[in-house]
Amino acid sequence: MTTDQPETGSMPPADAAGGALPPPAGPWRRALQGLASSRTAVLSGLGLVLIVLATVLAPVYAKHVAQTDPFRSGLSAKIMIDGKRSPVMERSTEGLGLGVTPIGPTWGPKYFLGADTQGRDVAARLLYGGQNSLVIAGAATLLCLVCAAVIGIVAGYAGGRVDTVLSNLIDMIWAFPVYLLAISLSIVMLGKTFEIGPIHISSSSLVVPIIIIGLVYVPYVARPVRGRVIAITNSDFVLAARGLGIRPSRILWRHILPNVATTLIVFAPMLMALNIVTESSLSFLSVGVQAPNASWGTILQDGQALLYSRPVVSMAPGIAIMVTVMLLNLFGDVLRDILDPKSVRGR
Amino acid sequence: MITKLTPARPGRWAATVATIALLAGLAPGFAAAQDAHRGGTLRLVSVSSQGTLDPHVNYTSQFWQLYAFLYDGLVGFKKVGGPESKEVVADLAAALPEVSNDGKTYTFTLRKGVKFSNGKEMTTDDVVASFQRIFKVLGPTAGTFYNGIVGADQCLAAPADCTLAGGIVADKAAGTVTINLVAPDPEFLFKLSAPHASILPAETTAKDNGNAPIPGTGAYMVKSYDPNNSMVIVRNPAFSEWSKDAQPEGHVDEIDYTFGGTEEAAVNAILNGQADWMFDQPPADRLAELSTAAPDQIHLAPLSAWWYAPMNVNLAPFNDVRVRQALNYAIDRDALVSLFGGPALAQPVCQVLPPEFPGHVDQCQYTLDPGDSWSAPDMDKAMQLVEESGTKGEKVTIVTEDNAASRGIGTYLQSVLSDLGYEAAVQTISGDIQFTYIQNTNNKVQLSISQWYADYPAASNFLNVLFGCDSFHPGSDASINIAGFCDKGIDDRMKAAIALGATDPAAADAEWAKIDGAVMEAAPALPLFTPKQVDLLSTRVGNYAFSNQYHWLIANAWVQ
Amino acid sequence: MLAVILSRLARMVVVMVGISVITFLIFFATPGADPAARIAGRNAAPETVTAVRHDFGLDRPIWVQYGVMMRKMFVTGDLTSFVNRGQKIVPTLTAAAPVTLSLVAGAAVLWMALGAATGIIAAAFKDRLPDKILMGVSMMAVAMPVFWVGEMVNLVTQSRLHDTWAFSWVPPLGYVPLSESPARWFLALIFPWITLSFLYIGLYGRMLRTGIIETYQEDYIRTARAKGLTARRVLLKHATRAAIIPVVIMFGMDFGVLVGGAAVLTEVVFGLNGVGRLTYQALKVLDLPMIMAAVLYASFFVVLANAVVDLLCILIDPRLRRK
Amino acid sequence: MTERPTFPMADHPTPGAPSPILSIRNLRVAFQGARGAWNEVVHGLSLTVAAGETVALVGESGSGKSVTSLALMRLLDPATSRITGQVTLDGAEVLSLSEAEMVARVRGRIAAMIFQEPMTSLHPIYTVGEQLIEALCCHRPMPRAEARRAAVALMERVRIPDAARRLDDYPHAFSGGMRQRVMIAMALASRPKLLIADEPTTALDVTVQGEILSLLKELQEDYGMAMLFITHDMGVVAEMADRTVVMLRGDVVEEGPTAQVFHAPRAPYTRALLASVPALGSMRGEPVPLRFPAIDPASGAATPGLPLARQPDLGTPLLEVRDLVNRFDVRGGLLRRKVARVHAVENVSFAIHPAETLALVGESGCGKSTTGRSIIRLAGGTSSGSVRLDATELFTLSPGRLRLQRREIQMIPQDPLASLNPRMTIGEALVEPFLEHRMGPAAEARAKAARLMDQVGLSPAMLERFPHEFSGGQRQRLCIARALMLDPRVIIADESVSALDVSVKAQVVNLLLDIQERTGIAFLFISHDIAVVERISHRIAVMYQGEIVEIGPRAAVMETPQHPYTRRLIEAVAVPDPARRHLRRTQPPSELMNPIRPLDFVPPERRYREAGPGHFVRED
Repeated sequence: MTTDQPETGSMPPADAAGGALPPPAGPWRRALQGLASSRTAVLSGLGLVLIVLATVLAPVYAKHVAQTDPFRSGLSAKIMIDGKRSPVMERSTEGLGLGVTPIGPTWGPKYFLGADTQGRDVAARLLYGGQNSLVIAGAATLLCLVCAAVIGIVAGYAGGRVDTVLSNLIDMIWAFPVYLLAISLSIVMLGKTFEIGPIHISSSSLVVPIIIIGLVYVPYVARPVRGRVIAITNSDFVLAARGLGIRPSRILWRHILPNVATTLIVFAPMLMALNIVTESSLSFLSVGVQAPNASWGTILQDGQALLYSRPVVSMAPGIAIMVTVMLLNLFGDVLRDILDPKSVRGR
Repeated sequence: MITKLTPARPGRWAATVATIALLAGLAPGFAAAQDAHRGGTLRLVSVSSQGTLDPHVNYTSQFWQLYAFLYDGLVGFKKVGGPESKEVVADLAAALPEVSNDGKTYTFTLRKGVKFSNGKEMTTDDVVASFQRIFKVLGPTAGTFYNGIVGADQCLAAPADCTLAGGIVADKAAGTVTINLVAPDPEFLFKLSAPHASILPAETTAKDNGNAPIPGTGAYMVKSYDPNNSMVIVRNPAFSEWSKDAQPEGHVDEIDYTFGGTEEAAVNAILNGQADWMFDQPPADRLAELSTAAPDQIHLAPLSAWWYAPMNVNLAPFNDVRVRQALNYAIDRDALVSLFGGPALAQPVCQVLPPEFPGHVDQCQYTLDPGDSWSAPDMDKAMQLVEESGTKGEKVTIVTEDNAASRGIGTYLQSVLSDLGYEAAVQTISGDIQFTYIQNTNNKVQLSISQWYADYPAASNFLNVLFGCDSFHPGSDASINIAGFCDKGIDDRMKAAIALGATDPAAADAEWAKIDGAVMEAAPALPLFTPKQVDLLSTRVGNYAFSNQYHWLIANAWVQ
Repeated sequence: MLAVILSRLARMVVVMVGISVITFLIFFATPGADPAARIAGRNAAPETVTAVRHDFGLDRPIWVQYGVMMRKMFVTGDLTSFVNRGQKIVPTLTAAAPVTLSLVAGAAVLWMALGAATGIIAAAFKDRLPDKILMGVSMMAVAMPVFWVGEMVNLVTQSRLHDTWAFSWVPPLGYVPLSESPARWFLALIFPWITLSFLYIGLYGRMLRTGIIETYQEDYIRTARAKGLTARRVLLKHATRAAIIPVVIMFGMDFGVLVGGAAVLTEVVFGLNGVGRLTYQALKVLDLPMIMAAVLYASFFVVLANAVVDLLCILIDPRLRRK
Repeated sequence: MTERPTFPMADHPTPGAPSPILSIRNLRVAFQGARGAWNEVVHGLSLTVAAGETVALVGESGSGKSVTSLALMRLLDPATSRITGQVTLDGAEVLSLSEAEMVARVRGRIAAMIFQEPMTSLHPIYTVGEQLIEALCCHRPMPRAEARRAAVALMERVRIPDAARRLDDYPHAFSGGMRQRVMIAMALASRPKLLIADEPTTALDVTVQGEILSLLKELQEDYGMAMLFITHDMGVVAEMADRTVVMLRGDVVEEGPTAQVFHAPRAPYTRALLASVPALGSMRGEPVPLRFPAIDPASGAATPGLPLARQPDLGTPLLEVRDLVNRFDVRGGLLRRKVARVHAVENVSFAIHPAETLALVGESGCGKSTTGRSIIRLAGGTSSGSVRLDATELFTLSPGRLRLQRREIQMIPQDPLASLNPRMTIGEALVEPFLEHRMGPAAEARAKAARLMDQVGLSPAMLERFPHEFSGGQRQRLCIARALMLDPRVIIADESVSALDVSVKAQVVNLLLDIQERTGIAFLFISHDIAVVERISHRIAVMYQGEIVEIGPRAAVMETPQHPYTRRLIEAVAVPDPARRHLRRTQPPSELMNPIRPLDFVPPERRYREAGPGHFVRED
């Protein structure tokens, strides 16, 4: 069938060989060029880099600007305001004298965003917490993608009984609402220290939320990956490879995997965004990151205790989450349009 | 409709505890006025309900507060505000019992004409059955409060066949009940005053009755209970007041208790006049606002309780007394108080027995200048002790409950431990689980945060229960001696003090004060502070009275 | 057809049995899960704890316990909580269900209506100002954690601006049964509805917009335009109708999951005693019977939603209706 | 860049002809590319269509013919396209009308359109009745019942059997030909003065194509419509058009009465195009396969194609297929139970000799592609029978041995883009099979790849490129080169040239013949394009519903077809010669049936009679 393609005004190179050849552009390079030429992608990518940079520089900020240790209680700390030394935790003196309120935003180097219930510098904690939130979300994304890729590829490529078993397992986990699954996993792991050989994972380690958050979304990625693998396995070029007598292992490795990779990459930013929200939700429900570690979620939880007196403590991490997630989604949208315009939809 | 006779807002003349106590004393003078307050509905709110309605099973202060006006025991605490609330008065018994046989035999004469809310009259059969039932339903205190009754051993071993033969002897004709104890127990009347010894109809099934209300003799009865939603309490139609001290007739006609929502929501609802009282403590966040915006609606009352941090004396590094002492020196109790809402809400302590509790004598060993009270932390001393112990750099995990206060304290302690050179971490566990989790030695909990509220006003209820050898059960979830502290010498002194209490309470209290000091010397726990109760009431509630045992006496209050 | 339904049911049962077994095993792998001491109460004597353990059958082999629990849940219906002694599980759950259902159903109406409007308007104004504004707001809606939105809503409506004319009508947090007072039921749920639906409006709006724009590439849209239909008719009847199918599928799944308890964050923030909050609390205190019932309840709705969505697809997409 | 010449004749319609329904002057269409640059794809086109006249707009892909049709209906996205010039449709200045006026006056009223892809051009979730009624009512509001009656009448008019009942069916229940009839019915709903038919038969099977073309012709006469017929198929042009306009890359290169364009083409491009078009029957009398003539695109001068010099080696067959059967289970319901079986290939037997080309022809769904795949066991489903390559029985080989044996039989696919891994360079793709079969070291593989690139007419420097950087014809050459890397003895060419433009198609066919001549390779040439088959094959097998109905030497099958289906197939082919128009009116529509059978179906016993030497025909 011959089709006119109105959208491709420029013809592919003429059938006759020769002429000056443009430098070869692989699909990856093309994707990169696509990203570079999208203003949205560049701006959102830049924003993300800035956020990462800011959180990486948290120790510098804490040490040299705020001059505080954001993991140490500052209940009896004092701060100079207008040449007056006042306590960070202000005791109420009016009325019945009930309650202690942490200092609000000073908009100065120290206690820029005020203090939390422990008298710690919220701005410094926000940066440190961001570090943890991003690390958890990133590592969980990686873990999820790896698990989903393995399950999806094995199920999709092997087919038959293996596929049936794995698909049913995926369905079963799918039927478990994500938050309930995550909460129950967290609670199971809370009281435990895992010792696998020389690896020692204590319950306060970030590894625990990483594993939990990484695992709960596996079915959501494994399903489409499986579908994609099946599609690729039945695609003409895999058929052609089989017809050429290529070994199955090589077909899997050289023909299927690189083409599934786009699906996985497209998932990455969306999953990362989802993971940031999930982490914050779990921490908010106090089953995520454990003290003394901080994350945006734990700061939000701290802030919940100050919602009425110092709303900025919960507004700040909320806004941080929103901005990061938005940037990730924007970037992910462009990435999806470039890599995989049809195969991944929605969330 | 009755014309309004009270022009003054009750809140204005009930600002502090002191005035309340004063008012409680003046109460008779207002008797005429009080009748005018009869009627209306109290709207109480709580974030959650507390399970079974069965008074033999439920062991929560939330429901004990309700049992005060739903059920009666043979004796009970006086239902008034202030210090008098620690007194035991005759309730279903016509008078306080005769104690004979060297303090081992208690004889009660029952009141006549007391009826259960189902209309049936209360008899000695009900009393005998109720005591048997404590064991049959596996009541939580069966083995700790009532194990001294003759025959209790068999009942604990085989609950279903419990008879308490020889332990509870009834004379139906005379209307008397005799209780025989294995050994004298100076605290036995206190134990009988607990809701777990409530007298229920004999025909009540010997199983946890769950959400189904059991008829009682109190001024009110539960009309309906949905633990996920609400409880409706109405007047007991069969009730007529027999003793104002033991079971006063209440003012309001109905009490609606709603469960759910958050503490913040409850505060808002009360401030907006949509609810009258909240069970939960108002969030710390709102206290400053409340103390200026609604000082008239807030009532503060000291509690017979303490917040403490048991240190496991059998696990490193706390198996070294110097480390335990060092931590006691190092903590800034003032900072802890500010975590709990400031000095108005908590009082820093460094001993076991709470202020104004039997046996309490002000003492503080772990402060900058040891003496009567705490002044400031002594960091140098603490560092020196840690240095001596050679435990620097060890790992310590603090297990806290997942409420703001407990977590805050945990975070603070983690900070202090880091300052002392330890590698500290905090682990947060849901309150219900944390309490049993930290008790079990298998979980190897080094340091935890807990609270203890007195069941009754006796020093042993703190010292013996929390630090006695008998309360230490390695490997069990029920081992209330969380620190695992068992000092033979101190334990013997505590046993002797209990015995002494039967004959010479004053001497016994003096001995308890010394034991308190001796326990703190060994420092099995960090005393943190004694909390105060905050009751936030709506503007239309009057006649607030706070009992040490039952907290706010709901039935004594009225609404406009 | 009967065979189809039966097989579908059988699959549901298999999935739910699997889930219950997994839940059971997770529970017994959890430290501090032994409920005996907790049931017995503070400072109970060891004898009492032992007696309680025996009474609750916690000293029996794990599979016997599983069987007993299933029997109590489904046959006798007298399963009681391990934490709140005496609390019957099944009635508790059934009492919580209408709360969640009210919350989710109302929110669903809101998010379907506004989500569809957002998607259609944005697609109609593709790359122009209304599109950009709607998509910006949707992007934000998707990015904001629901509990945070809830907190902020509460801050404004319950405290900061509660005394102003704008929000003085806002009732205290909590649920009012529809049977008690429809008006108060409605008022109490307005902000929870808005909060819960916000995310989904964004999500569905974006999805529908993408779907419509993609549909515009289809040949049949060209046919519709070529045959002289007005732009509005092409948009609403041809493009939207085709693009809404994945949205409906998504809706079925989301609705099922939410009714099953996934609205936990909204319920917690707004103090609604729904299934999600119940489950969350049960999980926190490791109340196995409650967890088990709640998880089975949740999975039931998920599996049911799956089945309903399959059916729905056949109904709305004739291509799947092949004999 | 030089000024593009506008074709002088366009502005002057034939004197005496009625005033034009459509007149286009200097139409230019440009699209905005990814980076905002405008790219003109139609450069000043002018043409007219008079009432009742059929004008064919013909050209290869990218010539701008479809863009033109969409532009004059204003169906291009105004955000990314720019149309200038003048288009007058029955007096309406199309380019200056508002969108609302287009809807109210032009689309579906003055001009209606039908499209290439009947499968996707109908809305899948509305019944054909609803879509028809919608088309009727949007121009002339009428009561529902009346609209329904009108819709039935329209469906009957386009000869859809059982129209009243089928009105409530969804498009997926219709075959491609039936859907195209529905599309035509929809276009006729408001009795337009001009029907624009954009490749209306390209996606259809040849027999169905014939039916649709006759239907269009008949309707055009009945309704007195003018028709703008857009196609790449010179055969269809010859059948349909009164006048022909030839386009090349956005320019008109020739315009004139159809007979004149075909018999006396003036533009070199037209000449080249016509030379590349295989005309059925042009091989009459040619003993061996014949290459297409080579055309110089500048001058249009043709060098006649050389016949194939190498004769098949008619000794022992190289590939022998016996009783090949392939069946698929159809699973249905939510239970995924087997409900029926597709008998895709049923008792197919044939043999191919070295250096011989056997063509397998038939319409879509007849099982010819499945036959090809079954031979190398890539078909899926369940196969049985026997396939012998030399002495090796392929059907009993272990997967490992089979993998090695595949070296001997290679396949050239229909869609070269889809069969090249998008993430491998051409070099990697070519070298991979060579190394997998351990045919030599990597250096040798690369050398061979470079050599083959040269052989298929591509530069070895292109080995570093990725598949998307090639044109369709180049990609097909790459697939051929990849197959040749393994020195196969049999190549299965599965619709290998069907998707290519005519001129490219000719080149690839010539390439295949060159290879056969040089290497003595045997071809199983699977195609629905009988005209190409006639040129390339030694023998022809005709398949229908999974079975071979006729097989024999090319000349015998083409010139004396015995089986009725073969005859119908050959007759339906549109011949690129206006003098040989043979459309017959009122043919009964034929619906191709998928060979779906119940599970308990037993295929009937078949016997073949020998109609001539080596010419076998199924006895029905």
